[in-house]
Amino acid sequence: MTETATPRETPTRQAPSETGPSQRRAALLQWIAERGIFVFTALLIVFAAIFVDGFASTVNITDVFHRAAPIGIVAVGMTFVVISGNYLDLSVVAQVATSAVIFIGVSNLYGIPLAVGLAVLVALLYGAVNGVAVGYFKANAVIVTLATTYVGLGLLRWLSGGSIFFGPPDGPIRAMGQIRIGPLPLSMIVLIVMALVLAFVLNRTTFGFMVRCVGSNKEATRLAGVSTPRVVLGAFVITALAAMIAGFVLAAFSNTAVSTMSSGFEFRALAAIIIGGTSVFGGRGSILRTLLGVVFVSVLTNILVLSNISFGWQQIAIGALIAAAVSVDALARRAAQ
Amino acid sequence: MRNIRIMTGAASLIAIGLVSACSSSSGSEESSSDASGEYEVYALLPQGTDQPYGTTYLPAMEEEAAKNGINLTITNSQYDADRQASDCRVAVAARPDLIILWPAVGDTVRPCLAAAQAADIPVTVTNSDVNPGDKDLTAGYSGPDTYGQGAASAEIMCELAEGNPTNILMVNGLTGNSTAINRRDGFVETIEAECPNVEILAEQPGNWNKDDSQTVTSEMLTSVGAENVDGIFAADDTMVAGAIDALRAQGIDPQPLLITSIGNTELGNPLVKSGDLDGTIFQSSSWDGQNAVLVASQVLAGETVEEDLFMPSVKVTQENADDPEVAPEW
Amino acid sequence: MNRSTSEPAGPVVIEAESIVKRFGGAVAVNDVSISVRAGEIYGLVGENGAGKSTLMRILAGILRPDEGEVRVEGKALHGGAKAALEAGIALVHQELSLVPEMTGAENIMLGSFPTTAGFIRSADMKKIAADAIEEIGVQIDLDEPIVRLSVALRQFVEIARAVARKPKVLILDEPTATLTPAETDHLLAMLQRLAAKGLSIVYISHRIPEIFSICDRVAVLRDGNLIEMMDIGETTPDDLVDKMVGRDLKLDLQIHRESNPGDVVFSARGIHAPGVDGIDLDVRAGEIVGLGGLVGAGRTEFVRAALGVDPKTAGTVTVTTDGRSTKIATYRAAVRNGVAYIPEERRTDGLALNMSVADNIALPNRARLSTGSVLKPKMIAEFATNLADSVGLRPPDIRRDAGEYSGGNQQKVVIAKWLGREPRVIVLDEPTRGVDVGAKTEIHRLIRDLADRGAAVLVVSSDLPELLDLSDVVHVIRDGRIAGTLSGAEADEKSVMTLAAGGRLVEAS
Amino acid sequence: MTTSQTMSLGEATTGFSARLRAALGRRTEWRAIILLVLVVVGALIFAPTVFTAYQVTLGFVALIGLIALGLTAVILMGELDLSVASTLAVSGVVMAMVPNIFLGVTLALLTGLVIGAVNAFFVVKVGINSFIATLGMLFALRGLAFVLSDAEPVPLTDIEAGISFGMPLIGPITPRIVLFVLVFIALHVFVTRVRAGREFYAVGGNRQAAYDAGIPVSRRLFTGFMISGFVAALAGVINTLELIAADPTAGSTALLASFAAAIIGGVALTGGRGSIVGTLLGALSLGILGVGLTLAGVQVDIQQIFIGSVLFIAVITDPASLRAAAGSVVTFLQSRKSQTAV
Repeated sequence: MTETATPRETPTRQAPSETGPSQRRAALLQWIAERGIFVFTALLIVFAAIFVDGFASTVNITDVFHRAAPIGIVAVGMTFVVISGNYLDLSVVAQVATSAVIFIGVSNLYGIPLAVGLAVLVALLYGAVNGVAVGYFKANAVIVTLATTYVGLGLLRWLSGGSIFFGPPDGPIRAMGQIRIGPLPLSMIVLIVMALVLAFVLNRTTFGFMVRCVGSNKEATRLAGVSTPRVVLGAFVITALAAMIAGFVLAAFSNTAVSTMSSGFEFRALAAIIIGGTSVFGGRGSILRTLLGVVFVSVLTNILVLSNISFGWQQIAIGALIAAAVSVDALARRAAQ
Repeated sequence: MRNIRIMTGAASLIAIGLVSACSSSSGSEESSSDASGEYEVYALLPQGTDQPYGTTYLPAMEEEAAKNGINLTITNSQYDADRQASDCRVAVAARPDLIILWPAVGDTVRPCLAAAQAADIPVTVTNSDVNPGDKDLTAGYSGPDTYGQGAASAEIMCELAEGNPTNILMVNGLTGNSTAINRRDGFVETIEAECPNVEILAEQPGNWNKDDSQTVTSEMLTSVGAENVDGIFAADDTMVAGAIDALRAQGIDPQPLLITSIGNTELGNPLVKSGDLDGTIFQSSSWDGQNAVLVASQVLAGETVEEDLFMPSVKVTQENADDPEVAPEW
Repeated sequence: MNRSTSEPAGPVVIEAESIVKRFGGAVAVNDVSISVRAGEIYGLVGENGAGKSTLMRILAGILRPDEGEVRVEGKALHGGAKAALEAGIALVHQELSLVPEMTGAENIMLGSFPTTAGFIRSADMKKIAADAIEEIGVQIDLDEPIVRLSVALRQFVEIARAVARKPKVLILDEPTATLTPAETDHLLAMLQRLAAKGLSIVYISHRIPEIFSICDRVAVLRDGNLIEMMDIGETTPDDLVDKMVGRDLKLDLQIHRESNPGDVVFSARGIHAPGVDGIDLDVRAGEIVGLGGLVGAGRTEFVRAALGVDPKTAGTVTVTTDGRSTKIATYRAAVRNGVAYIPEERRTDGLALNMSVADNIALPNRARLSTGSVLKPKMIAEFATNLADSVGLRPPDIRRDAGEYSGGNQQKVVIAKWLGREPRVIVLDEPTRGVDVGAKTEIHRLIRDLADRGAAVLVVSSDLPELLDLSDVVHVIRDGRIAGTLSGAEADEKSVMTLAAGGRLVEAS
Repeated sequence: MTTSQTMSLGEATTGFSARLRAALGRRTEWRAIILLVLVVVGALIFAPTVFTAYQVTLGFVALIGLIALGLTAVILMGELDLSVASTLAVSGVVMAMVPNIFLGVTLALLTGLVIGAVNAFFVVKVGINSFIATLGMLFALRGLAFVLSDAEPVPLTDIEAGISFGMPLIGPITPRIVLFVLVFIALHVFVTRVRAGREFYAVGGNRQAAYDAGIPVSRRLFTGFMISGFVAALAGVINTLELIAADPTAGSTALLASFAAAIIGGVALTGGRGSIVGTLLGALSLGILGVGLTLAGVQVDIQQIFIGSVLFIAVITDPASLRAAAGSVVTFLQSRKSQTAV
């Protein structure tokens, strides 16, 4: 096994001597894969501003923010799970709904502090169960979080009775939902703060650093003396806490909460993450990319709604977009080889 | 050796779970049989405690069943037609005295009705009716006329429009959902027939959610130009509340706009009183649940029942919003 | 024991003419020509990296030669692995290429299931597989999934797969690496039987006794060149070893380091693990201990088990620093107590290839590069730059991804990341494999520096000159045990090779 | 021993219990069997109607099991297909839109094959992870179903054909059950007896070895995805016939239940491990559990809690998972030891 079956000294760096058409194409693809989302988002916004009536209005920008905020908060949190190399957390659907229902339902009865405390507890529980099963039991994240989704939604509906909960029309939660600073609703501010905080955690703390390392090369990280299961656990806890905050924001925005309100969040958040260019194989990606992915999808959906395009076509567009985004990524990677 | 230990461990875990849940389920059976049920009835519903309407529908249904000595077994297909067809087969196999059906997807229930008829099990329909062609296979219907509700809401809209050219936005329910389809059809067809002066400028699904509705309404306002909009129809009160919030958020006073919806829920009723919502159609979930069982028990007792027992589609406007008979239920 | 060399030589079955193969700038095989006759067992020996495997992969059509051609029964071979297979060349890989959940019979017949209209004729399949197994004379339950068979049995399944294809030429690349002596004897006897039936066999091995026990002719490869090809009767084990290792002695000219070892820092006692059968070993401060032996002897397994990277079944490891002894039970405890481990598989285990050099260096040093778990980027950059300089990374750009660097520079990064922790014990597994000469010299310098600064160093290497050059003491591992210990002065290539190969023949001579 | 050398290379398989363990260990379905036994016993005690009305139970098993069978072909190769539920909806709509029932069925099944080929194209030719490629298809196909159907159920033109399709053929056996059994037999034979199918295990178990042995890996992947697409489309056709209308929202509960059936049946998501029989057993246990709970009047919420818990236990009791967790525990205990022993 010692005898090198692989080339002995393979310089992975290509000599930049010739730039044939295939290399130029590879370079272009590479460039698009690296910076594509920035360019596409910018182009889409410019396009919309010019050709779509009403897009550039303050009111509409606020609507885009409303679309972006809850899904974005979930997505920036879930980015940790994706970067750690564990695909996604399906159970955010259950987590967001549970948090929203607790936020309104429990605060109606016992006040906001208790509601928030309970929501935090539930979020930690979700993070712990998912994280222990995926990290320590090395179970597949898709199946684990599928199972916790079933259990979580079942429990929520069983315990809450599936009722629609609304806060008093002049209550503090409604007031929260209506705060805005300039054109920015509170939900958007929460998203921005979350993104800043989580970007800081991912880029500047040892924990975030380890999450990136685990996603990039789990074995090398383990051999550097890191407890990789603990890192995975941490990634799921962060995702759960973000989903909890998304639940608060969603509840505050409409002053209502119901167990069905977050349906589809898991795949929509994942779609935003992927379109942003974060690799589903882990390691590569950033919070900023996720944020841009969310903005891109929200702007696109907004344009389609503004153009009165039906829901079916909206779904087709998002599906096609995912395919396009990952195809570019895959082709660039292949061309680089 | 370890394998076997693991297997026994896992087995006992599952066993504990199974036993505890079975005992809880058998517990519920006992409690219902405590009501000394004379009749076994299956209620095939597409929703239960996973939806707000079902949450208030179910208690009324169960209460009425207890009063009439009916032992109810309730299923919830979550609006999945295949799942309901399967529930139906389970019900037919259990040979109950009657089946109460709330179709998940109206077009798909004929085989279920046929199977029940073949097994001599009468079927009564609740909440949303079967297709006219399938009526002969059912013993009776009670519930709101979902199409009629859309139509009634359209009538309010027509009255309010007074023949003036009126441009409105429409917020629909969850895409593909049968109630959403029926209410939309009822509204659109009535408008076309009675007041073509009302024009629907744009429509988007609000998914029965307040927040989704608020966002799409706001976007539609931008799309067609808020100044061109004279009114809004939303397929239920939750969504209309979102639409009104969207208007307010854009600094538009909802009062002069013509806004109608369906429901008269606890969310919608205050809006009617305040005048933001010009009219809604009262839908009583408890009436619905209660009458589902009442019709069933009449059929079981061999009494003749009306073919259709429609929940009165009471139009609720500012004048009658305080009337006790339209007190909101959910 | 030797096969008679006077046997009538059959016609040439396979020949390779003037084969040249380059990887990047490096020449792996340089103008090599060999030819193998029917019924002949053709031995191919050489040190690690001599180009044996590359040559075999060219013969089997997996690699295309840059120059020269391969001919089977006079016809030039074109069209890759499949064509080679059809021409009757079967290669038994070093790496096991079996499907774990498929049965023995299916693995033997993989890719060539006998079918009628797409349906597998399972009786036929089992028959052919059973025949192949019969042919190589082992008993295997062909209905068992491979995953449930021992490593040795899997090796035999692999050979049976090649035999079942009824090849004209059978190429075996180190088939005995994972076998016990008894199993090895069995395999050799089996190969002789096959050859007697007219099959041509190309046999690659490090183990000199095996070569002498079965081969008719033997070729020696060194640094990609064919040094000599001779009838087995014309040579002796001594001669063969000389030819294998006989290189220009420039590298060896480096003077031995003056070492004055201190106290024992790293002490392993009674280590047992899969492939490791009770190894005791001490490393003192300032001392470089080398582990020699053949591939599969259990060196890597020992190191990984001792450090807690892989589970061990028995044994204790103690690390003593500053007069304080700590029993090391887990890998993380080892790292905490000043142990650094540089694994064999640099690309998969050593580095996060799509992260920057700075990040890779920061990973094990994150605690000192952060305050209250907030990283300090400036400090990281400074720290990484210093380390990159000290290991001589070229180009010294710490922001580049580790994957963009060449093998030698990647290895420098791996060493740099541990240097930052100022390790008391450093374990290196094949530290210069796949590394160019310049980088190799630098890495050797780094290892010596570490020892000079008082670290206890344990080096696993299959590169004999390197092992001898670096080590103060060499332990030779064979079959999971220490077969012999040589001091730096008495160790030479031959003595290590002799202990490692462990053949009776050599021991007798 | 046939040869002169005595080579005791084999595992020690002496003694009854050891041999039994070896035979048991060979199987991948034991968790499904345990669950099935428990479920059957539970149902016998609490809801015996499950067995008296066995045709209903079988029908339900066929409902959740059919797609799972097709999915197993893909999972065996270490890939995933999230698009099955949407495929079911689209093919149903396609079928109902065509007035001629035979043409409709043909077109619907063709749709499934095409979708499978498109999935395989993205995975094989473009090189996208199948999880993501089929996630895109999950969205796009659902959208397509809405667009084609105008977001409303599409009634079948030939209603009588549909009604008669839903009626029992022989005894209580409906065409759905017959088709389910046929698909089961076909796929079981395919992956155990047919060369191409058997090679799925090689593609999933050791893809490099499969390449080296000359197995056409890309073609196998195409075959697998097309099987999955075809079976999902078949499920769509059956549903549409039985329900006499195609619902564009159909299949909402199918995806997750199918996955659960395969996983509980011991099919490993990493590929190369599992069996069609396992998936059948998984579907049987989930089916009996579902029907039993429904007959016992347990609400859907609690049924979901149940199924989720079963799935959770199934995934963390995978031998590899238990080993990993045990390893963590051992490491934890030992790390305490290494700190104390100074």
